Amino acid sequence: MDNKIVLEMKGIEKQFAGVYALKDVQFSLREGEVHALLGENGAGKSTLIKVLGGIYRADSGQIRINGNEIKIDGVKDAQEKGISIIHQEIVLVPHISVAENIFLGREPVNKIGLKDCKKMNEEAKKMVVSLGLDIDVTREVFYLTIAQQQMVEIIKAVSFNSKIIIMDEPTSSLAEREVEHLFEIIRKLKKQGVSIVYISHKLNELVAITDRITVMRDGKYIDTKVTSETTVNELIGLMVGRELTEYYTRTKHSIGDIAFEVRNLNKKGTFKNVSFHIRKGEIIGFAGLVGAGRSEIMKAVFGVDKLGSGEIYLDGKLLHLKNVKDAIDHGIALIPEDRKKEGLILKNSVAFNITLTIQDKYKKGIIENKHVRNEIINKYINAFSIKTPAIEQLTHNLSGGNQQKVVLAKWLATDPKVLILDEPTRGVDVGAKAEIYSIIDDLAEKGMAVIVISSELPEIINMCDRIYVVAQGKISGELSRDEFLQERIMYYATGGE
Amino acid sequence: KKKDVVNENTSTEESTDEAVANDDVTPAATESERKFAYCTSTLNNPFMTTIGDALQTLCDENGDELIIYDPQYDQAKQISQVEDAITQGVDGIFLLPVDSDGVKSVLETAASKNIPVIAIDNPVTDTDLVAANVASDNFNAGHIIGEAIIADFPDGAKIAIIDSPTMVACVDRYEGFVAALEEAGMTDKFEIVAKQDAQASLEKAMPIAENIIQANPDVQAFYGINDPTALGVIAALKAADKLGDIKIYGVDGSPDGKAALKDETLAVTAAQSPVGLAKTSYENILKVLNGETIEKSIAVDTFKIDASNVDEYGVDGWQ
Amino acid sequence: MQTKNQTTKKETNIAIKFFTENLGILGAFVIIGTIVSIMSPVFLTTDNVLSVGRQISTNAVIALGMAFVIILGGIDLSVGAVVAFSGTLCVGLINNGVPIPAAIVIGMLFGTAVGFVNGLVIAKTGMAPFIVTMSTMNVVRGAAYIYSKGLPIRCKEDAFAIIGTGYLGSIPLPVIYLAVFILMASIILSKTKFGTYIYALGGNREAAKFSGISTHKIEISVYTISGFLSGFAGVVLAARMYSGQPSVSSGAEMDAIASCVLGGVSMTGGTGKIGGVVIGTMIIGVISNGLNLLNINSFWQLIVKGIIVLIAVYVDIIKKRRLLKG
Amino acid sequence: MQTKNQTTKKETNIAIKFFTENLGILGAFVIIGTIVSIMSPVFLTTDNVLSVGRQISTNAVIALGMAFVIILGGIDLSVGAVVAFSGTLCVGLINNGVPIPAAIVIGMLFGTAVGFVNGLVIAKTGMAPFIVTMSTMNVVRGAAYIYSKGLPIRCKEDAFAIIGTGYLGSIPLPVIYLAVFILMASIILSKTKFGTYIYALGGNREAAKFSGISTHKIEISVYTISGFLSGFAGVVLAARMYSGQPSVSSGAEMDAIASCVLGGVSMTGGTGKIGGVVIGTMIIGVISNGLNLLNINSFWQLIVKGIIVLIAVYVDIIKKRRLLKG
Ligand SMILES: Nc1ncnc2c1ncn2[C@@H]1O[C@H](COP(=O)(O)OP(=O)(O)OP(=O)(O)O)[C@@H](O)[C@H]1O
Ligand SMILES: Nc1ncnc2c1ncn2[C@@H]1O[C@H](COP(=O)(O)OP(=O)(O)OP(=O)(O)O)[C@@H](O)[C@H]1O
Ligand SMILES: [Mg+2]
Ligand SMILES: [Mg+2]
Repeated sequence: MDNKIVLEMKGIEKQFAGVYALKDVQFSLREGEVHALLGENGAGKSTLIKVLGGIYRADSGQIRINGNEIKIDGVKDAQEKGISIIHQEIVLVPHISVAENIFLGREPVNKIGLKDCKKMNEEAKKMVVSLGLDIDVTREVFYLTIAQQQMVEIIKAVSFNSKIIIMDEPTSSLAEREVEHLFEIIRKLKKQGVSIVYISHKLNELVAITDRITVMRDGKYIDTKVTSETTVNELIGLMVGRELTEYYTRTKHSIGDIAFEVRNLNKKGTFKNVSFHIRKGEIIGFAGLVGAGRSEIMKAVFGVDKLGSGEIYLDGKLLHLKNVKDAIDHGIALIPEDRKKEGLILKNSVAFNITLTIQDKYKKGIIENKHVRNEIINKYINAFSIKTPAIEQLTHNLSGGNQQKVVLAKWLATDPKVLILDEPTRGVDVGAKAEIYSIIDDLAEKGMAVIVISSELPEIINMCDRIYVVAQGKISGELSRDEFLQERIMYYATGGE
Repeated sequence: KKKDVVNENTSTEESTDEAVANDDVTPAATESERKFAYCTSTLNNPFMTTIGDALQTLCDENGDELIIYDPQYDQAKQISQVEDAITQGVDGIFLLPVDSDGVKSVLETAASKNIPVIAIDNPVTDTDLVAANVASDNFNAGHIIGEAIIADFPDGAKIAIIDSPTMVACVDRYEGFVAALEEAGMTDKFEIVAKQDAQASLEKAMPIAENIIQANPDVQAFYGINDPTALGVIAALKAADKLGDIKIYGVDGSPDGKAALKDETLAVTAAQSPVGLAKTSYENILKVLNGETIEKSIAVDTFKIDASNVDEYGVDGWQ
Repeated sequence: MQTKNQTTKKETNIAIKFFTENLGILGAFVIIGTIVSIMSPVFLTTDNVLSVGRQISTNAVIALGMAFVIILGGIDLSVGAVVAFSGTLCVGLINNGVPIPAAIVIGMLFGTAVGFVNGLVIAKTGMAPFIVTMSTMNVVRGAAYIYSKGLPIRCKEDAFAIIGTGYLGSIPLPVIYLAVFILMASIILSKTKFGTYIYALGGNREAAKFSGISTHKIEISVYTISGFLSGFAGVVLAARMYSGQPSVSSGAEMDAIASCVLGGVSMTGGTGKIGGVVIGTMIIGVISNGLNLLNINSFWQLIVKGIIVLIAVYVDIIKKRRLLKG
Repeated sequence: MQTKNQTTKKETNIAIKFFTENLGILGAFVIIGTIVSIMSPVFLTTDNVLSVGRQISTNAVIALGMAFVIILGGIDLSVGAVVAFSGTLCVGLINNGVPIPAAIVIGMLFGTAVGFVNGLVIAKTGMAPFIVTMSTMNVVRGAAYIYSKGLPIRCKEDAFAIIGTGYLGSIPLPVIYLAVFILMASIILSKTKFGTYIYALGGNREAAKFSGISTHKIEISVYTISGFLSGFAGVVLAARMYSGQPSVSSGAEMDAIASCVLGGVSMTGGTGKIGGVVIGTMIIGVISNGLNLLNINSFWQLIVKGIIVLIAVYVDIIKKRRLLKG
């Protein structure tokens, strides 16, 4: 099955402010192949595909398409050469319709030169339907959920009929069902001879869909493996540079009194009669389909959104939380699901973001204890191995996964009693994931109550003591550790009683 | 030679040159070069610009240097500019204050450095700090219009006034007008149907006039507080095709105003003489520099121009 | 039969869309109009309505250009200065014997050129539009003063005035121009690729770039349009004033921006519709007209205007929020 | 010994940081200063330097407040109107027999109150700061005219003038105030929680909310600060003018914004330093002063100023880009 090589990259180098993001990288792609790029956060995957997509210009190196050496001169040029990209971060225009986003830059026009909206809507609709999705193509993108927006990105990339499609973590905000959907699309594309570069930190996905896997580390090419001839452990070894023995860390430890309890929480149109509790040292999971309302519940608990009605108890005492600050002062922390929108101030540095919630710890009036500040920052940079050239680097310039780690650091730094994590490992590499799990376990050991919302069932199943399943704004089931079974969770998640 | 070029450039200001040419008190041009500053209030107004041009011509003829500063009607900016002029070491300052009171601090600075200041057009309150106040008789200008309107409408009329209550000279013109009506005992006969502020600008006067004739279709006369205002009224009435029925009055005697007198769209303008103001100020500052004493308060007359005598003054420049 | 029915339906749809999109601001407009017409009986006479139309025409034309610029995510502070210079230039040329049509074209071209330069500098250097257009505002205003020696230039040719003061039937010409521009602007924004790219650039510059849109071209075009419209407004205004006034329209940029914001254009770019902008301009025009008709002191006018604008925008926000929820 | 060394080192660090942060704009400033001082020998005399200091003090104080607002992601167009009203009010009160210190405090409090209202309305309604402060600008300006019946109010008490015209040693008092405010502003922005929160809010409002920052409080405080500083500037300016001028400082908002942008404050919020803003104000002040000293015609001044500002910002952008690369 050695199809001809459609794309070949050799000796690619790229520097940012004198730091190598890519150094002597090679990569090749065959016709009809799904070829994964794998590597730790900040390994240079996104940078490599941005070079391919005409967003960055490589400092040196060769790119061949169908054997001919070419230069990629800008985004349009890349498109014309048959390359289209789904970026790691969603890049859509908020206030124009789905159809207009899909056709942005190549709108069909009618006889008198005006945009042919009718044709555009019809074709967009056709695409949506043919991919088995349900999205109103005339709706402004602004009003779609993240998952829907991600699907729009996928439709858009596919619609170019490119010979090469690059997908940079397309599944990081998709639920399992939608992932399955994406895989169907990929298989169809493969049959049509389309080649796909696939980036993901979810190794099970790579095993399921890819033909070959190229591993990168620290901006360098490491090795390329045929998927069917390698193992997950080998891949992790190549990626991290060492064996990863423990993936999920769960130590047995004692569980204490009820630390946090929520009773009869209501918010019109979003969730209803939500009650749950968590004990000291316990890790509980919230499972459910995308849009089930888990994030909404936690945002209400945390005071970001207004509560309809309901009671919140901390250590048995009724809380009257006025706002987020109140929640933080009581020792509650919420790590939000959307790092770009809700988590980070991208214009500011790593240090700024990590210390934003803990100003009181090192500042008294205008007196600042720089020593304490830097200690905290360095502690978390080391704990999560955040890859950044300096603590004053802008978070905007960090790789996606490292941005996520900064968000984690920012909230752990508040030393919470109750820690709520909403999709904490989105976009985080396996090595770092393992570190995060071990940190969570450690915190629970010390008596912290941890709530994990995750759409990755293995994560919840392996880490949690108890699971609540949410469906359509209601808690539809509660499972204890010996009842954990993927099927059972899905049963509740789809609303079965 | 250079002088000729300047004169050509300012050919629209012919009467300026004439006024200066007729002048026989001009000191010898050989005198050592003096430096003066004209600190005006704004150059958006042709009146102020004409004073500047006239001063420029006078200085050129005498081999003096003139610096012109425009603070765009901002008192704070004017203070800065006068300070800068003083820093430069000018020999005298022609000051058209944005506000009569607001310039006190720089007048003090100038006095402490013995730099004579002549206030033009808008008299300063602190007369002891300036060499002289040289100003048009604005009250009289308003009075002239009052008399003219009484003559045109002996039985009274509905009139609209477009004024500029934030400018002292304009307030005087309004008060002179009212005084004329009062003196003639005609206050009751003239109904002021509208009184609006157009900040002495043509552009702003135009829509205001349009709106006034909508609200008061029976208005018989407009009093524009200066010629640009009156010209704005004319433009509005022309567009509404009501020009024939309504009489319009202005103050200034600007070239455009006089042109409007000639084609009889403007009834009367109470003329002031920026050239006269400039000439008087210039003569007096030279006297001060020569150590002579001068009057503290010098009024330059205002007078009536209408279709009958407009040709005496010509429409190409100011008087 | 069927086709006719369809067209009617389509038209109704557009009308409904227009209403729902501009619900709040339209409500505010109707309330203001009602209050003024109760207090002043002349307000709703044909004469006055046409006169208001003529009064707002300059500002509205400028506001259309400003809407393009703000939707793009920029701002254009040079519009007032361009109005002044292009009008002054046009009259100056006419007085120097240039044929009227040529002078008009040159006046407008000048505005267009300023817009082009704005766009070019902003696109190529990446400088903030605020600072670039503030600079050109100063430069162009200074140039207008220098060209006219600081004095207004009275137009010697009466024929020129027609383009500002003439009528087509009973409708003032400036109102006709305005109608044409409104139509063109809304078609461009909602029906052409170019329009979509403007929203794209204002909404998410990166997305626009990644879609292969040449952001520079769009940016330059949009500022050029704004310059052209200001130039046009300047020439027509000069004709209305029978003269070129170098000091005219200072501060016009603020009114134009206010019209846009009132009309629902977000200052951060990416959203806004021409319909809203037109209503925004009308509100500001009607407030001025109404307060004049009611003979309200100009000092109080400032206060009333400030408060009404505030309330109008607030009403709009509230309505939109409700709409989003309901 | 060691501690002393350390302090020196620390100071050097701060100086170096200041230099590298403001490299471009500082370069522009030095170039402009050098050119002017070569062309005009009086430029660098102590007298002139102090006089420039006094001239820019009003604008600089306003610009400090504006910097806070812009870093927050907002804008404050009402500053010029507040300057006018608070000064007029203060003088009016003094003339009505209110003791001078009380009148001064009331004048400043008035500005503070306007700022508070701006902040309150913006925070609670979510309306665009541009439109809110444009409205208060109109309202406050109108109120100033009404209070003073449109005309300037001359101060009857000569003692009042001291706060604007007095000296401490040989340094004009307004320069002293300015120095104090600069110090306070930069400490607040760079050293306090409050300052950090302003950057956070300007950078990403949503993320700031998620971080437990009470966005409303910060917003209201920042606009209040801007109002207070404008009120202060207004009172001092009135003292310099021996009178309250209701029409003063119209357009001051533009100068303040220009100073901020020149000084590297991004109009989209979240970035900027006080040091830059101060240099920005100084550049604008020195340009005006320099052009006046060089006898450049005011029409040409507009052009030259426009172009210099453009070049200064451009130089800054280029230098920053280089710095990022090298
Ligand atoms: N614009 C930029 N400026 C400076 N550094 C950058 C920039 N973009 C990327 N980098 C750096 O380049 C390196 C590679 O980043 P890249 O985004 O390619 O990583 P990645 O492999 O995609 O990681 P992730 O899995 O977290 O998405 C990182 O160290 C990152 O900090
Ligand atoms: N940006 C948005 N605009 C409109 N509706 C939204 C948006 N985000 C979420 N919703 C809606 O709010 C509801 C709850 O969404 P929420 O994000 O809380 O779900 P979730 O269970 O947390 O799912 P996820 O797995 O994505 O975190 C859903 O009905 C969803 O469609
Ligand atoms: Mg990446
Ligand atoms: Mg969620």
